[in-house]
Amino acid sequence: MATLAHGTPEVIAEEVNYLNVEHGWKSWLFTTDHKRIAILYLISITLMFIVGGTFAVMMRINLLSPEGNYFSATTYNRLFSMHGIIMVFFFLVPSIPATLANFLIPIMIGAKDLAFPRVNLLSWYLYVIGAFVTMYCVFVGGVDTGWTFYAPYSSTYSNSYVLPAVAGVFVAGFSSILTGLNFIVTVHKMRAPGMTWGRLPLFVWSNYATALLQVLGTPVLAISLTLIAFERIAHVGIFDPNIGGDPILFQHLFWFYSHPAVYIMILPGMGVISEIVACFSRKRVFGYNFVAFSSMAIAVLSFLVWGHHMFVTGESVYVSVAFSLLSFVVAVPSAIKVFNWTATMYKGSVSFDTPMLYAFGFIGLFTIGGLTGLFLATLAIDVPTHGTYFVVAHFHYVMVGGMVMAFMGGLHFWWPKMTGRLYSQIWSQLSAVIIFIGFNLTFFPQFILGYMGMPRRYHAYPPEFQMLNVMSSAGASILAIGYIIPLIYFLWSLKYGPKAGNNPWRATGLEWQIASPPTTYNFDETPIVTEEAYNYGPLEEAIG
Amino acid sequence: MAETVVHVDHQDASVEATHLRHHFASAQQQMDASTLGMWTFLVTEVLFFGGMFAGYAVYRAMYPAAFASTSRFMNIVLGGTNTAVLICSSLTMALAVRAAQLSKRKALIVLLIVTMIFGLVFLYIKWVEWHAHWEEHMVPGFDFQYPVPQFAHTAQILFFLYFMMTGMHALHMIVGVGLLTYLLVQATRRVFNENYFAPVEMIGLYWHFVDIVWIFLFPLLYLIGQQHS
Amino acid sequence: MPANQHLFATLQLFPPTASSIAHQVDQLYFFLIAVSGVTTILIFAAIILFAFKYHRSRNPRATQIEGSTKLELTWSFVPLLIMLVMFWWGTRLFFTNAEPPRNAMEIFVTGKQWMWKIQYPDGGREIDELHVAVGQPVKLTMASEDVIHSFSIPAFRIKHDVVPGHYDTVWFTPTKAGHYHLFCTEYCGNQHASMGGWVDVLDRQDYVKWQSGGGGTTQGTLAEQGQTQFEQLGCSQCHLLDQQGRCPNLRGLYNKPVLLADGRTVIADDAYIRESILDPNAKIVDNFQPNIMPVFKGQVTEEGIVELIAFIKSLSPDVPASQQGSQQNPIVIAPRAEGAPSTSNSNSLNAPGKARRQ
Amino acid sequence: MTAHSPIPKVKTFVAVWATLIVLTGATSAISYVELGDWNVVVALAIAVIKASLVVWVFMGVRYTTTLTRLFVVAGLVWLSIMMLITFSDYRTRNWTYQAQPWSHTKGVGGTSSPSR
Repeated sequence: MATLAHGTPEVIAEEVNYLNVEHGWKSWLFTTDHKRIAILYLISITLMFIVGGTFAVMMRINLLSPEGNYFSATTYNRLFSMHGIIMVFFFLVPSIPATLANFLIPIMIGAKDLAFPRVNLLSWYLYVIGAFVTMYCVFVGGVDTGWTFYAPYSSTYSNSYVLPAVAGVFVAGFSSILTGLNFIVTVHKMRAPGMTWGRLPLFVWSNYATALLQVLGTPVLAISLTLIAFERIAHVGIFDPNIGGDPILFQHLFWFYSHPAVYIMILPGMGVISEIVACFSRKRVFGYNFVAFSSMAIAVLSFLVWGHHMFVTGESVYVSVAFSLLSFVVAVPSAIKVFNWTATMYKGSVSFDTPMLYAFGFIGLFTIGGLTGLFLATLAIDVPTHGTYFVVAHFHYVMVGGMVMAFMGGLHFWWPKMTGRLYSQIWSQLSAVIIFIGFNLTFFPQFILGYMGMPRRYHAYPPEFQMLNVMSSAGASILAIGYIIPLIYFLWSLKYGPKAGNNPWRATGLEWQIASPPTTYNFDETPIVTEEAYNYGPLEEAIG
Repeated sequence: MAETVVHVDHQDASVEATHLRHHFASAQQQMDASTLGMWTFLVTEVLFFGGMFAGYAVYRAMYPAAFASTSRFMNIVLGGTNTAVLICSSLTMALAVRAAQLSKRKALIVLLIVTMIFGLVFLYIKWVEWHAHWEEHMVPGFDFQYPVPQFAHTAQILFFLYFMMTGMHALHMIVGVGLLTYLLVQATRRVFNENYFAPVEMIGLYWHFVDIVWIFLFPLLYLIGQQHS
Repeated sequence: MPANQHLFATLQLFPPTASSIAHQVDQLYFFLIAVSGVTTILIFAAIILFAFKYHRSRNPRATQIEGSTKLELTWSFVPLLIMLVMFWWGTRLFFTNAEPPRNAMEIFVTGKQWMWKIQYPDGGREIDELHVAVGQPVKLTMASEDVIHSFSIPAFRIKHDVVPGHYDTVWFTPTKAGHYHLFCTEYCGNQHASMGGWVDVLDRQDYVKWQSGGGGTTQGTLAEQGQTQFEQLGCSQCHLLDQQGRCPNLRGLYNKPVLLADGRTVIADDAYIRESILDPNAKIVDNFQPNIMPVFKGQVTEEGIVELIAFIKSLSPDVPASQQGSQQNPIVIAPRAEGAPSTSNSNSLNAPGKARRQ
Repeated sequence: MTAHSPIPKVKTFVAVWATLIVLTGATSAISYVELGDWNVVVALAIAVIKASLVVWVFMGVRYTTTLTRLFVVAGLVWLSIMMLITFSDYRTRNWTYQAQPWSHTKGVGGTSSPSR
């Protein structure tokens, strides 16, 4: 047992917690503890993020010159496809749900574990199998269809390894379904006495909405990928126009999942931001009910807008009009959230701790990402911008500027709870600023490139686009540094970080009332909840 | 209508008998959680099959005549028999759950075996049908030949949908038979009683769901278009 | 020359504006930028203001505020109203821009990994190079021989996917002579990035010059080429000369309703004719038998089909000349209000006729 | 299902089973009768009735909580969202053309789908 104690004087020996209760690889690989599974997931998705990020850097290097001399077209096409597949299915989709939410949801609602702990472990194993199949795909040569797998290119024409890629995503999809299923049941059935729906932390609300999307959407992805696989293996013709198949049908099925999937990737991040903004403004979230219900509104509406990916495919124009209108409507709940977070800071007592810096970054970048989404929802503007770097910039503002920012913010916020250690404030604040600057330099020029018409997925481009591409590549290198720094100080903190104590941020919420790191069963006895979430008023008064 | 109501007093039910897992507060909570979990899983299954049904609907609207043509190559007698077999298996499954709830172990074992036999009969008949299609070169991707020339191309898509849908359904049946085997083993070990029958009930829900899928597949694949023959 | 100097010299921030719709699209684009810009600035300003004004050093004790339904409703419905303006404007423009003018010249485009094949009504062909005249509305009828491509001319603000298995159309009226990019914007395989080329918009005189200097063709007009194909493939035996009634006569067929054997009525448009060539049994005309006409799938290329359609079109005399593309009508200047051509700045033109000719 | 849930009588199950068998026979028989478009409607209507009986009695939804019922309904609603919206695209793709018979090709940004 460790004997050094940095914490409060009464702590003499390190207490038993979920990390040190058992040792050895078996105690990890066969664990059913949601916190240990969250850590397993955290390690896995970080590795996948590094792989996907490396591919992104290689792409940006190639795009330094208009001729794209550094990599061949074949290599480049596989780079962007594998970047997309890995980042979407193996990082963004599981990022917050499978790590932070897996760790926190049972604690936040006062439960000892998720409803189905073994299913939770199975979900991680499926993720790992999917990841291995995908990495196998990378090593044998990769896939070049883009993450969208559009037929008939993927089903008939591509000479790359489509089957392993499809298989990897298919398996990972079931991992996502199981996570979602577990969360839905947990939130419904495992809440502690007194933890009513109106008292749930907004992080739980947004992950509940996410879980609904995972459960309702992902099966359709599974079936559309299965169809691609059959078409490719046996040439059955379902998407083959030569015998009467319709490639557009694949797009319908694919986007029925993949548009809601965009919200799978952003909703949990919104939940994280609600927690952080409340804590570092020392205030209850402004308009709790509206923020909670806007998550549910997004969950429902996001299933009604998928056709906005198909405005120029020859989709019925009448359907396009309906999809355009609904796409504007789905922007309203997102806007409500942004306004409420901003209003939460009003008359608050704001501090610039690292998680809050990420939250600022999130709100700003998500605002830009969301507003540029309106451009793409506008029929007449989607025509010139569709399939260009405008789209690339838009979704990176939402996915990286939004979700990755939120993930980093959440990780910094709950790292002391998960590991019991504090990390360097200076370095973490610095890296947050570097990431913000690097991100904007990388992706803002891409909006301009997009309206100028530079198509996405081009390994070479006309020379007049070079200046903006060089700026973007320069930004990417800054962004990469911004992501490497946290990796270092987080690992450093595991060994050398000061003990965090139970509640380093003086935050509300059940997770801050238990030990850091928590014990295996989280609570010695089931807590009884008597107050609303974010009840910062009494806490502040007590401190004076 | 008077129903037999069994009041389970879970205060008295020992943890041993209800197989209560550590993270649940009560057997009731555990039961509720597994029920909701199962229904959530079935919702994903609905959408999984729904993707195929959507493809079916689109192509059927595109090529109605070709569809009518292909349904003439379906064996309506075998399909109808299979429908009846599955309905019978659903009945025995429902009765098996009832037996488990009433702690009637022998009845449970018998009913589970009967349900399994119905399931296997279904799979056998399905196999006979597939084999006939195989002999007639009607398996897309494997030397597909269609005797009606004007539908030579489109029929391939429709037959693919047929094999995909019935194949996925059969896969679910095979999984179902495997789950029933598990239940059978557990039942012989006297695991189930009036306080603990959740696995029987959950697998029962799954079995009924698979039956429902077939209830839709039968008219869509076999019956529509028959009137023209 | 230092590399960075060169880079800054080439820096462009906005695409050329060279079609009748480009200005309208740009206006909407600027409107959206203005709205988004103001919103972004307001939110950033609020965050910065609150972050510093209510910083813990200045405001150690937060004031607890529950929320305000009035405010929530305001910031739900005001943005919604603004967005409805965007929706209405965007949709209206989309619809106005969707219908090609009736006097549009029809050019056929076939996408193929990794090139765009262009066929002019006068029989001329080019690859990855499209020559059009200032002020002349052009309708492109596009087909793909393999995967999904997307035909995009940023300077015209147009784009449409080219999906295999059917015809897709897009139209434009060039307003400014120049040399503009043509891209494929739907990922289509290995050389996707090189599946592009140039659109040369020529002044009227230059266009006529270009047409005579190689624009003319040894093979005759598109319709004439189609006629040659028609005879080579043996279509004329039944479809023009036959009196036994085994096949429908194609004279006067184009764009007329056709009653099918299954009771439906379809219009004999490009898509119908294409399908009937490739898969004759798909739609059997009433009173005719299936399985008489051979299946031409794999026998005729998309370009060949385009020629055949042009020929069948020429058998219907009431179809406007601009759609028939006979050489006697090389150009029809469309006096569209916003498409007023500026013919003075032809100095920027590249030499016409440098297109690769097949 | 709650631990207090009533256990249905065997008679109920058998009655439902008999109804299902009869309906299977009925739908098979009706399929040989020429009803035009109504063949599809009748076949699907009978299938819906059969499925509802299985869900309501065999799967015990009549004794479950509102929450479970909500999930059942949600699954069906989402299924119909997918089917209806996808289908509406295919049904309306060629409207523009038919609306403008004077137009020489398909109209508004339209493509002609393989269907018609």
